[in-house]
Formats: sequence, C-alpha cells, structure tokens
Amino acid sequence: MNATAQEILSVSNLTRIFGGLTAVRDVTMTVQAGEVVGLIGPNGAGKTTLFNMLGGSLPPSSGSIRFDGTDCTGAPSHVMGQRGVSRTFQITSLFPSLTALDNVRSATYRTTRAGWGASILRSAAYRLEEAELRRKALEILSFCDLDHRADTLADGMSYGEQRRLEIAIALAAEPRLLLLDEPAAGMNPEEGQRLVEMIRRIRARGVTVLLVEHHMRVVASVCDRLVVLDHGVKIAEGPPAQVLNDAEVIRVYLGREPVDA
Amino acid sequence: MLKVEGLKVSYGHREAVHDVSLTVEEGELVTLVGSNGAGKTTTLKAISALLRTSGGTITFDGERIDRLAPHQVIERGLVHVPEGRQLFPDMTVLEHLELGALRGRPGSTGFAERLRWVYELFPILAERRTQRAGTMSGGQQQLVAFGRGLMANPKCLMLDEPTLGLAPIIVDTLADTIRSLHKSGITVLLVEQRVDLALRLADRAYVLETGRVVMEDAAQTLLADPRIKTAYLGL
Amino acid sequence: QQPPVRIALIGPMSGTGAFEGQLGLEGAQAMAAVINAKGGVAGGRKIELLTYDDKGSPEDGVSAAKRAMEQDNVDMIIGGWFSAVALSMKEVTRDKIITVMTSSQHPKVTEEGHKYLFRLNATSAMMSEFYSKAICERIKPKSIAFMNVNDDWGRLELDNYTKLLTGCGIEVKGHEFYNRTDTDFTTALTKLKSLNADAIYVAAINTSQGATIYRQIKQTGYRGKVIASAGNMNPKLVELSGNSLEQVYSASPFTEDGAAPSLKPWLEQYRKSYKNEPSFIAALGAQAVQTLAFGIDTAGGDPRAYDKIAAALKSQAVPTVMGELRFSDKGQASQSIHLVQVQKKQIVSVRD
Amino acid sequence: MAYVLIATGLTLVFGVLRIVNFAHGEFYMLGAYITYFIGTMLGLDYIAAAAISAVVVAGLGIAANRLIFWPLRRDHEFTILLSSLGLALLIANGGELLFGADPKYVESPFADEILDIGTVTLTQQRVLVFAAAVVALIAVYLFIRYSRFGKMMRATAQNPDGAALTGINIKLVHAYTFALACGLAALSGALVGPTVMIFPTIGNWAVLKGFIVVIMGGLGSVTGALFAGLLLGVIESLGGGYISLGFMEAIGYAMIIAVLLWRPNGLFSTARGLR
Amino acid sequence: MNTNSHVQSLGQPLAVAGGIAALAVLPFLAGNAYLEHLLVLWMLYALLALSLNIVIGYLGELTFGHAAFVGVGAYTSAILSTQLGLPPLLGLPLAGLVAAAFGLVIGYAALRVVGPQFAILTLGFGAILFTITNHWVDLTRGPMGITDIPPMAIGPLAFDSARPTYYLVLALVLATAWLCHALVTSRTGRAFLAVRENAPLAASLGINVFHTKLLGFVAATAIAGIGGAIYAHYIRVITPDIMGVHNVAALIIVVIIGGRGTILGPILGALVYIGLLESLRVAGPLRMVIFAALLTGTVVFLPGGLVSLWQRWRNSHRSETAQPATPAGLPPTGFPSAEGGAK
Ligand SMILES: Nc1ncnc2c1ncn2[C@@H]1O[C@H](COP(=O)(O)OP(=O)(O)OP(=O)(O)O)[C@@H](O)[C@H]1O
Ligand SMILES: Nc1ncnc2c1ncn2[C@@H]1O[C@H](COP(=O)(O)OP(=O)(O)OP(=O)(O)O)[C@@H](O)[C@H]1O
Ligand SMILES: [Mg+2]
Ligand SMILES: [Mg+2]
Repeated sequence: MNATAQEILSVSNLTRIFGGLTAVRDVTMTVQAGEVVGLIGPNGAGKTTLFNMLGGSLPPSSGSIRFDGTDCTGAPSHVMGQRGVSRTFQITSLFPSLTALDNVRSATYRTTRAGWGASILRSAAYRLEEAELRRKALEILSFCDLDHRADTLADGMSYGEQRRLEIAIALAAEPRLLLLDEPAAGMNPEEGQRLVEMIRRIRARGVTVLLVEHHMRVVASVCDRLVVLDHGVKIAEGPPAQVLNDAEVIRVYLGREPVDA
Repeated sequence: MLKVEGLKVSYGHREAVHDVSLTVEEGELVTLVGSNGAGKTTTLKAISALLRTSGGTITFDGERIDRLAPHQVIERGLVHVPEGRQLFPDMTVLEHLELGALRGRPGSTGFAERLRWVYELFPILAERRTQRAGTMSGGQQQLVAFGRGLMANPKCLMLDEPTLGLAPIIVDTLADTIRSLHKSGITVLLVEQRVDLALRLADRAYVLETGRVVMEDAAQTLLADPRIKTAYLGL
Repeated sequence: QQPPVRIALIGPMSGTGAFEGQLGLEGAQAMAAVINAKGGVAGGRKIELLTYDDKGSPEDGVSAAKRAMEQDNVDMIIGGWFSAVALSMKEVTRDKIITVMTSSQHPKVTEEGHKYLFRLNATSAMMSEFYSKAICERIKPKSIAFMNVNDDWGRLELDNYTKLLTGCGIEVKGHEFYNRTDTDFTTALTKLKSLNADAIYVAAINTSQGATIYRQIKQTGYRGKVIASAGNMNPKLVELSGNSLEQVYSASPFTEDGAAPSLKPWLEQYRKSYKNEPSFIAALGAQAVQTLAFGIDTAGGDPRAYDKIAAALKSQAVPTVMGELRFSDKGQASQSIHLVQVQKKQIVSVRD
Repeated sequence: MAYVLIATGLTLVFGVLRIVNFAHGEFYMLGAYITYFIGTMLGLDYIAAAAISAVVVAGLGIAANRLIFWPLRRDHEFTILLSSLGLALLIANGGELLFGADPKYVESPFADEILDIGTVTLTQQRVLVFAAAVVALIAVYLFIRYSRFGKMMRATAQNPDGAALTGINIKLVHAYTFALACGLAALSGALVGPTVMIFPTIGNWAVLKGFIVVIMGGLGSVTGALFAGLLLGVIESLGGGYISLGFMEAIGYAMIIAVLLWRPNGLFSTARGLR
Repeated sequence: MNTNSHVQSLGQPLAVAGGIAALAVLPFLAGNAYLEHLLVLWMLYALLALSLNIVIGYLGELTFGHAAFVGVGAYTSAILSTQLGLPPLLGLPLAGLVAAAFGLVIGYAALRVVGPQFAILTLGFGAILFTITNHWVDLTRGPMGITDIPPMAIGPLAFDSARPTYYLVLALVLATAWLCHALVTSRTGRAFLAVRENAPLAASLGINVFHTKLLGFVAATAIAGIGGAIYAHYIRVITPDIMGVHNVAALIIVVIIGGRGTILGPILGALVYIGLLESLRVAGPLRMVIFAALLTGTVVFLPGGLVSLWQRWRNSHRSETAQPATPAGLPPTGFPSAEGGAK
C-alpha cells in the first residue's frame, strides 16, 4: 500500500489462551487508514477471538494493540467504542425490542451531545440535535436498504435483514474502524454483491474496514489485502489474488481453486 | 412424503407466509430459495411445529402433522436443523449428539455406529467432544447442529442454511454429505442462501417471494433461468 | 326497628398478626352477641361490628380508620393491636371519634391523653410491678436469663425486670433479642442455656414464636425453670407447646375463673361460636365492646355524644369480663392482674 | 439445612424454566400443612404423611405450571416473576382462609427425642432433616447429571426451541421439573414442620432463605445449592454464638454480598443454565 | 413516513393537558377525606413506582432494594425533623440526597452483577439496611418506629391533611413523569434502553454500561428517598417495616401490572393497586385472596400490563401495513418521537 498512508491499527504478538487452547497465537498485523482488510481462515482459526480482543470485549493474554497511535491493549469495550472502533458480531446482536429506527438512534451515543439535562429543559441545542439525528438515522437505514423497515421491531426481522441492521447500527456510531464478522452470512450471492457495494460506499465515507468472511466472492471483490489465520497463527498475508492462490491457503481453507477470484 | 398446502403463518398480527404449497416426494432433494425475509425459515418452523399455522395443511407420510408438538413431528422421522444453530451452550458436544439420538435411543448399536459416522465426517467434533458448545467458534457450532440432526436418523431432513458460517473447505464436505444422504434414500428439504450450490444439489426447487411460492421447477432448469441468475446469483 | 350502633374493629386480619387479630375479633363479636341478645344498647339499638384489616401496617391502619370514619360513617372505633398502628391511627381519630385501643402496650398511646382515646391493656410498667413481685416471692429463681422479642415492649420488659429482679437479689445472667420474623431460635437458646441460669424468662407476644421457643428450650436440653411474660399465656400456646409449658408461670388480667358477672355468658357465647379457647386477647376484644356499650348507656344513649361518653368513662368504674375497669384522665385503664400457671395443660390462676 | 431442599427446587425451576418462582415457599408451606392434616385427620404416621404430602404438592405444582407458567413461558421474565408473586399471595392468603390463621404444630415422633453428640444437643428430627436433605440432593444431582431425562432438562433449560427440535417433549419436561421442585419443597416443609410452628405465611421467609442459598451457590447449580446451604447453616449456627440473634438474618445477606462481589456468578457457576 | 407520529404530535399534548387538568380537579370530586386520602396514596405509589420504573423499565434490571431507599428517605427526614427540629421542607431534598448517597454506594457494589444476581444482591443490601434500622435503636428507635413526625409545611402552608398533600405529591409525580419522558427522548435515555436490550452491543458503541446503570439507579433512589420523606410526614409514623418485603413486592406489582418501561404504566398501576385493595375491603377475609387471584389472572391474560390494553386497541384500529408486529408482552417504549413532541 501507499507508504505515506497512516497506520490506524497495529497489532503485535497478540495471543489469547483459553484453558489449554491457544486460540490466537503471536499475531502481528497492521491496517492502514482507508483500507479494507479481509481476515480469513478455517473454522476455529481464531478470527472472532481476534475481533473480540480488538473490540475490547476480551482481554489479550499477551501482546499489544495500538489504535490510532494510542496503546489500547486491554481497554474495555466501551473505551474502544468511544475511540471509534465499531463492530458487528458473528452471532446476531441487536436491540431486539426496539424498532429499527430506534436501534440506529441508540447507536449514535458516541457522536451526540445533548443529554438528559438538555432534554429536560428542551434546549435549542437539544431540539436541533434530535432533528438532525432522526434525519441521519433514516439516511443510514436507507443506506442499508432498511428504510421500509424503520418501524419494525428488530426482533421481528428476518435473518438477512437483521444482519443489515447490525451494520447500520455499527455505522451509526460513525466509527473510524469497522470490524465486520461474517456480514454476508445468510445472504445469497446477489445480496452478497450488494453488500460489496455497501462496503465500498462505507470506505468512501472514510471508514477503515476489517472484514471476516467465508464468502470468497465478497472477500475477493472488496478487500485490498487479506490476512489468513490457521489455528491462531498468521499463515499468509497479501493481495487477494496472491493469497487465494497460495497453496497452503488452498490446502487448509479453500479446499479447491477459488470460485472466481 | 411431505406435502404442504395453502400454508399461512403469522407473527402476532402480521402474516409472514401467505400461501405456500409444496411437495417433497420420498427420496427427493428439494430446495427452497428466496431472498431475505421471504419466509423460508418461517415455513420450515411451521412444518416442524415450532410455529403454529394459521391456515393450510401439512401432511407427512400421509398423516396430518400441523397440530402436533415438535417432538411428535420428530418422532415420525422429520428432523429440522434450524437456522441459528439452537445449541445448548453449557452442554458438551457429545451430549448434543446423544440428545440428537433421542429418537434412536443412545446406547443402542445404531447409536455407536452413527456417532462414529458423524465423527468421521467432522473430525473436529471428535476432537472437541467434551468442549462446551457455547465456547466453540461459529462454524464449529454449525457442525454440532448438523451432527445433532444426523444423529436423529431422519427419514426426512430439513436443513435451514446449513453452510452458514462454514469455511469453503467444510462447505464442500457438507455438500458431499448432503449428496450422499440423498443417495442413501433420505428425503431432504434444503433452504440455502448459496443458491448456486443448492440448485446444483437439488432435484427440484421452489422460489419463495414475500411469503408466496412464485416459481417451481427442476433445479437444473432454474439454474439456467435468467430471472434466477439476476435475482439470486448476482450474475 | 332502630338503627344499629356501628363500631369499626380495626386489627390485623392477615399477615403475621392474623391469629391474634382473629382472637380479638372473636372476643368482641361474642360480646356484641351477648349484649344484642339482651336487647342491645341505648334502649334497643343493636351493636354492629364492622371489621377492617390493617395488616399490621401503619399505612393500612390509617386508611382503614379514615375509611371507617369518612366513608362508612361508623359511630365508634376499636383498634390498635400493634403499637405502630395504634400510634398512627390515634392521630387520625384524634378528637374526632371515640376510640378504644386494645392490646398495644406502647406508653405513648395514652401519654398525651387525647380527649376521646382510651386504652385497655395494662402498660408494661403495671404488669411488671405485679409480676416481678410474684417471681421474687413465689418462683424464687437464684438467677435468670432473658429471651425477649426485639421491639419496644421486649426491651422495656428487659429493663423493667432487670431492675426489679436484681432488686430482690436475683442475678441476671444475660439476654438475647430475637426478631419478630424469626422462626428458629436454637442458636440463641443454646447460648442462653450455656449461661446456666436458674430460670429463662421468655417475652413473646406472637403465639407461634412463643410456642416454638418453649419447645426449643426443652429441645436444647435445658432443665431449669421457664417463666412466661405477663399477658401472653393463652390456650393455643399451651396446646402448641406440648409438654414444654407444664408448670410454667405467667401473669394475666384474664382468668376463666374470675368473678365478674358478665364473664360467664360471654364464655358460653364464645365457646358456642368459635373453636378457639377463650383467651386474654379475646377478652380484651370483649372488654372494648363492653366499654363502649357502657359509655353509650351511661351517657344517655347517643353514641355520638362523645364528650359525654368520655366523661362518663373517666368518672365511673366500667364493669367488664375481667372485673371493674377504671380509666385515668388520659384514658389509660387499670386492670387487675393475676398470677397463672399451666397445670396439666390448663391455665389456672394461682391464688394465695 | 432445610434451606438446601428449598433451594434445590428453586434452582431447578430457575435453571430449567428460567422462572424466579416466588411461590416456591408457598409449596413448602403447603407441604407442611398437608402433612399436618394427613397426620391429624387421617391419623397416618409421620413418615407416610410426609411422603403423601410430597406427592400431593408435586401434583399441585404441575397444576400451577399448567395454568400459569406454561402459558407465560414466552413472556418476559418480569411478567413471569409477577405471576409467581401473584400465585404466592394467592396460596398464602388462600391458605389463611382455608387452614385458619392460627399456628399449628406438625407432630413427629422424632421432634423431642434428644441426641447428645459431644457438646451439641440435637433432636432426632434435626438429624433427619439433615440426612434427608443430603440424600435427596445427591439423588437430584446424579439424576440431572447422568440420567437421560436429566440431560433433557438441561437442554430445555439452555435452549427451549433447540430442545423441541431435538425431539424433547418440553411440556413434559416443564411439568416434571415443577413436580420435582414442588415435591422437594413439600418434603422440606414436612421435615421442618416439627422443628417450628407452621402458619400460612411461613413460605415468605423460606423462599428468601432459599434464594440466598441459590444465588450464593450459583444459579442453576445443584451442587452449589448443597454447599452454599451447608455453609450458611454452619455459619449461622456458629455465628449465633458470637453475634446477637437479631443480626443473624443479616449474616446470610452479608455472606451473599461477599460471595457475589468475589464471584459474580456464585460459588459453583461459570455461565447460565442448569448444570 | 410514519403517519401515526403526526397524529400523536397533535393528540398527545392535548391528551396530557386533559389528563393533568383531570388530576387537578379530582380532590374536589372525591367528596370525603377518605377518598382524598386514597388519592394521596395513589400519587405516592405512582411517584415511587415511576422511580422504580427507571430501573425496572428503562434499565431492565430488577431491584428488590427499592423499598429500602424509600425507608432511608423516610427515616432521614423523620429523624431530622423530630430530633434536630429541621423543617420538613428542608428534609425533603436531604432525604433525596441521603437516599442517593446510599444508592451510589450500593449500586456501585451491586451493579457489577446482572439479572437475578443483581436482584438478590439488592435484596441483601435492603435486608441489611432493614436490620440496621431495626437495631440501631438510638438513632431510629428500632422496631418501635418514629412517631409524632410533624406534617410537611412550606412557610405558612401546612400539608397536614390529604388535599394539600395530594397537590404536593401530584406536582412531584408530574415532575418525575417529565423527567422520565425527557430521559427516554434523550441520548442518555437511549443509552439506558441500549443497555437494557443488549449490554455488550451497547458497550461496543461506546456506552459505559456500568456508569449508565449507576446513573439510573442513583436517580431512582433519589426520587424514592423523596417519596419516602413525603410518606413519613403524611402518615406521621414510620417503622422499619417500610423497608420490608411487602413494600418491595407492592412496588414491583404496581410497575409491572401497569406496564414497565412506560410513564403511564406505573401511574395506572398505582391507581389499580390502591383502588383494588381499598374497594376489596368489602370482601372481608376474602380480600387478599381475591386481590391475588385478580393479580395472577391479569398477568396471565395481559402479560404486557395495563398499558398493553391500549396498544392492543391501537393495533386493531390501525391499518395492517403501517403497523409493525408487536409481540404480546413487550410493550415498546411507546413514546412519541422527541421532535414530534417538541414542535
Ligand atoms: N471461551 C472459550 N473457551 C474455550 N475455547 C474457546 C472459547 N472461545 C473460543 N474458543 C476456541 O477458540 C478457537 C477460535 O475460535 P474463534 O471463534 O475465534 O474462531 P473463528 O476463527 O471465528 O471461527 P469461525 O469461522 O468458525 O467463526 C476455537 O477452537 C474455539 O473452540
Ligand atoms: N419472530 C418474528 N416476529 C415477527 N416477525 C417475524 C419474526 N420472524 C420472522 N418474521 C418476519 O417474517 C418474515 C419472514 O421471515 P423468515 O425468517 O421466514 O425469512 P427467511 O426467508 O428465512 O429470510 P432469511 O433468508 O433472511 O433468513 C420476515 O418479514 C420477518 O420480518
Ligand atoms: Mg468466528
Ligand atoms: Mg431464514
């Protein structure tokens, strides 16, 4: 990549051990601002575990994480959120009994300011912010093709819709780095294409994306660079065309030639 | 073998499946495709009695099953591997497989045989047999759910997105398994978002849109249908 | 047919005090029946008792009293089984309606002396003065330990008796307080037993707690004397305690062999209507009805002539099932107290 | 020690059905009363009366489940909690009406028989309570851990939909769980009855004590209930020697606070669900 | 887009104004002091239930300790006025402050756990406060309770009877209702709901789950303390029983039967609770049995509380397409959008 590009995330020698099992072992990697990086690997390779550590919900056993120039190793989830790391979860995670619109509105905590006090007094700043917020929330919903579902409870949506709502929630926080854990799971190839478009537009908004995904078409068409994990160890890294043709990657992960990368 | 006629299902006030009719003949592999929210999962849940129908009939082996409880449906050999895995987070992999075999009585010779077969298919399950399911990775959990369904010795297997979250190499294994199940005479109703894969595996297919069946044909024919190509295969 | 005199009876009818509340209610109803059978009060008006549940809580007591006065328009009120209820209720009824408080022993109830407020039960001070003498002279333990309920009454008992009994040379070896909600007392009793006192004094109002304590005293293997607090011996307690109350003393204003003329008809009526044995608490209920009936009759027959009734009650002796009652200017009754003992599962009065 | 039996029932119902059952203490109360009535009215001996009472109350538990908890199973936990509060009020006040407010005493041949063990004096009844609790608990533990039905209970506990799809008759599991829990509650009522007096509101306090034990041991953990119950029993009886009885009740709570601050999920728990 | 919010934006303020006006004239319709007394109780319970609802409804955590904070407030003001002779008017805010201080300490410890564990922890702290109140006789007079508490007074205006007290509590209820409304229509309130719905997700969005819960808990306890103080000066006797399980249960019943997570719910719940219990007095010994049966029945047939009746009615009167499926039992928060209300 561009040598002058700013490094937004750097992970060094990150390790996580569960009992006797080392889920992530000594992983070192960096992500440049504005990049879309794919993280792939067989089931149980440690991708979600790595995400959990980046998102702050799981403290690393050893190693360090730097985000945007500050050391974030072991910082709790809400601190990472405040600093601008948003994520989706592999197992669908929403605010189930709120409507889609309220799901998105609840997610704007990081960027809104007018709190309880302002609301009690109904100050001008409050009214302005709320109106703007509603507009923005609707915009994000339509960005994720969910504007027709604004008043539906998250609980009552189909699987695929819920996955898109998750992305909408993560986007509403206006993150600098977005961690997507298998966003295309449960989408058909056509919907996968639309997701690719969406991720491109997300990048165009200036958001850096780290993507875990098993749909090779999605990965191949949207990622600038891939990192491959196997048994917690980084086994390959590089542009998709190269990585997806790597013999080792094919052996442990793809099983055959990639579909059409 | 499985016959659904005029199925209607509602969530509260809202009807999600309006009119679905489909048949799966004995030994057939039928797939149900449709975009997000079309009502595929809802249809399967209604068949396995997890949801109450509000209209229409479901028959299995010539018997009405739409007023039975889920466990009664399974007793008849109609087994559902659900969307979202539905595991028991604090129970071990082995315990899942044992419970899956409720229909076939764990301890019987059939049980040991099936267990060996499932372990052979997915060695990771054997390796992790005492791990609690809740601590497994997403894809590993998907395999547990699939294995649990196989343990029930089904006559007819309903699979709701079985490849969800699986690495490509495992998707292949799974597809092979489904193919061989089909060959061995087990009836399969498959819901799958990898439409290309599903259509390649299946004999026949139904296309579902907003709670209605809009197309029905041999899988090969649909695979070539331009409408399917643009709407589902993203080509 | 003249309209009845309507009297509200406010007491704990549910919850932990329900049994005691029920006994009081039974006593009052039996007495009302006796009076009504004889033609009622004020030349032919029947007594009608309306019951209100206060659940033992001040808030419910206040609500019940307000309802009785404002909504149901009763003529008079009987109430105040629990002190906290009595104390909040007396502010509601203050100077508005004749109110007879029954078993509450809290000194504050009659401290100020509201115009229309009367209280039947003897205060702790009155009881202990009598009972301590009996303990010193008749029961004569060398040393004593206390097992008292943790409330104002239990604490007052401890203070009073410690003073009075040390005064006559009895050594006080220690005490334990228990809560009104406790159900098991073994640990505390084991501790008391280890003090090796000659006698254990038990201050328990609640029948079931009392019975449990008496049984458990025996179950811990204690072989010394047991002394029951004054005013808290009743047939149910004896029944529940098995043999553990045998020979145990108590003091009570109520005995079945009393000489009051109204006692017998009431006892008969009570036994006829209820399966419980007549008890002190039931007698307090009867006394309350008698007091009000007497007040109405001597004041000229108008149950709303509160000033007259109050004056009459304060100036004359009121004949009741427990003998003649005299009220002080502040409305406090003085009861005559007797020593009683459990003999062969019967409560009998011990007279010299 | 009797808390242990109550706590086990609570933990089962919570673990399997996710119900915080406030009415559990009322089944304990019913157990004691039914033992009393069978003893006094039918003249059966104590042991037989206790056994019949456990069976009858188990049946009542099934009925309560069918009428209230089963229809509400998909509702929010607070709703279910409120329904159990309502049921508790109903049984306690209904009991007051039916049985009378006066306290009663359950006669047992073991109640007043004193055993001197070293420096401790115990009644046979207390030894019986202890022994019965330990035996019942071990049985329940083995049942849940290893029996087929026990596994079905755990599966239902952790994921009812998944259980249904595995072929488990979850309605039956619910019913049996209630029967077992209520039977245990009744048994402890029958056992504790002769050591105290019974009256219609005893369930109130029993359930609170039960909750302390359940939470301290770890929700849904049967072993946890056993150990926490023993611990609480020992500490209360030791503590009683040094601390005034008045503060005794607070000790249980202080313990649970200490335990939870140290191990937020209880002594024997790592996650949710019945184990 | 959502046609209904326009209807609400016109209808809602009108309905609220009408409701307030009705509440204001109620005492004049009551007719006697007893009914006025019941109105006071209604408002007191509504106030306490609204505060509890912040924890139960908006944070989604069950607390069994709420009655203890009511007690702390009641005792604070009672002790200040009887022993130090402080005017009750000063005691009111102090009661809120002291209760909030207790809430802060207890919440800080207890909010480390969630769900049933949290509920039992709060029960434990409540029981400990109860025990202390019961035994610290020098300060609280123990089980004897504090008697002769002077009535509330603002200058020459004494709240020594039901009617003025009613207006005082009504004002507090309305203020609290506004506080709650402002909460859920603010960033803070949305954080509350996010934490209730899915704490890990909320955290990943930058919300400090612990602080959010602590804020809600302390706010709730402060209001509870104020409510307790008013109670003390109105009933004029308090005993440790105010902290007991019965009051804990009563408040929970009020919130859930009314409809948790809504503003109208706790107010309606309090009305039904007080109204039902008082009108059932005619049933004599059957009173509590009937009450319990009605309570249980209502829960089984109306799991979402009384406000869900309204939601059901609205569902059946709305066009199918505009209406999202509302699963029975969980009333959505039910607030008009903030800007809809403000315009
Ligand atoms: N809490 C835990 N306790 C024990 N083992 C765990 C725990 N969490 C994860 N593991 C194990 O760590 C390994 C890595 O899991 P992880 O979820 O990170 O995999 P993944 O790469 O996301 O896989 P998938 O593609 O299937 O989602 C797996 O073998 C899993 O079983
Ligand atoms: N629990 C529920 N409550 C209310 N509505 C629901 C619920 N579950 C599903 N629906 C609605 O029913 C419709 C069909 O959903 P279903 O889950 O059957 O779709 P699907 O075809 O399986 O989609 P996907 O491919 O995304 O899984 C959707 O519109 C969805 O919003
Ligand atoms: Mg993963
Ligand atoms: Mg689906």
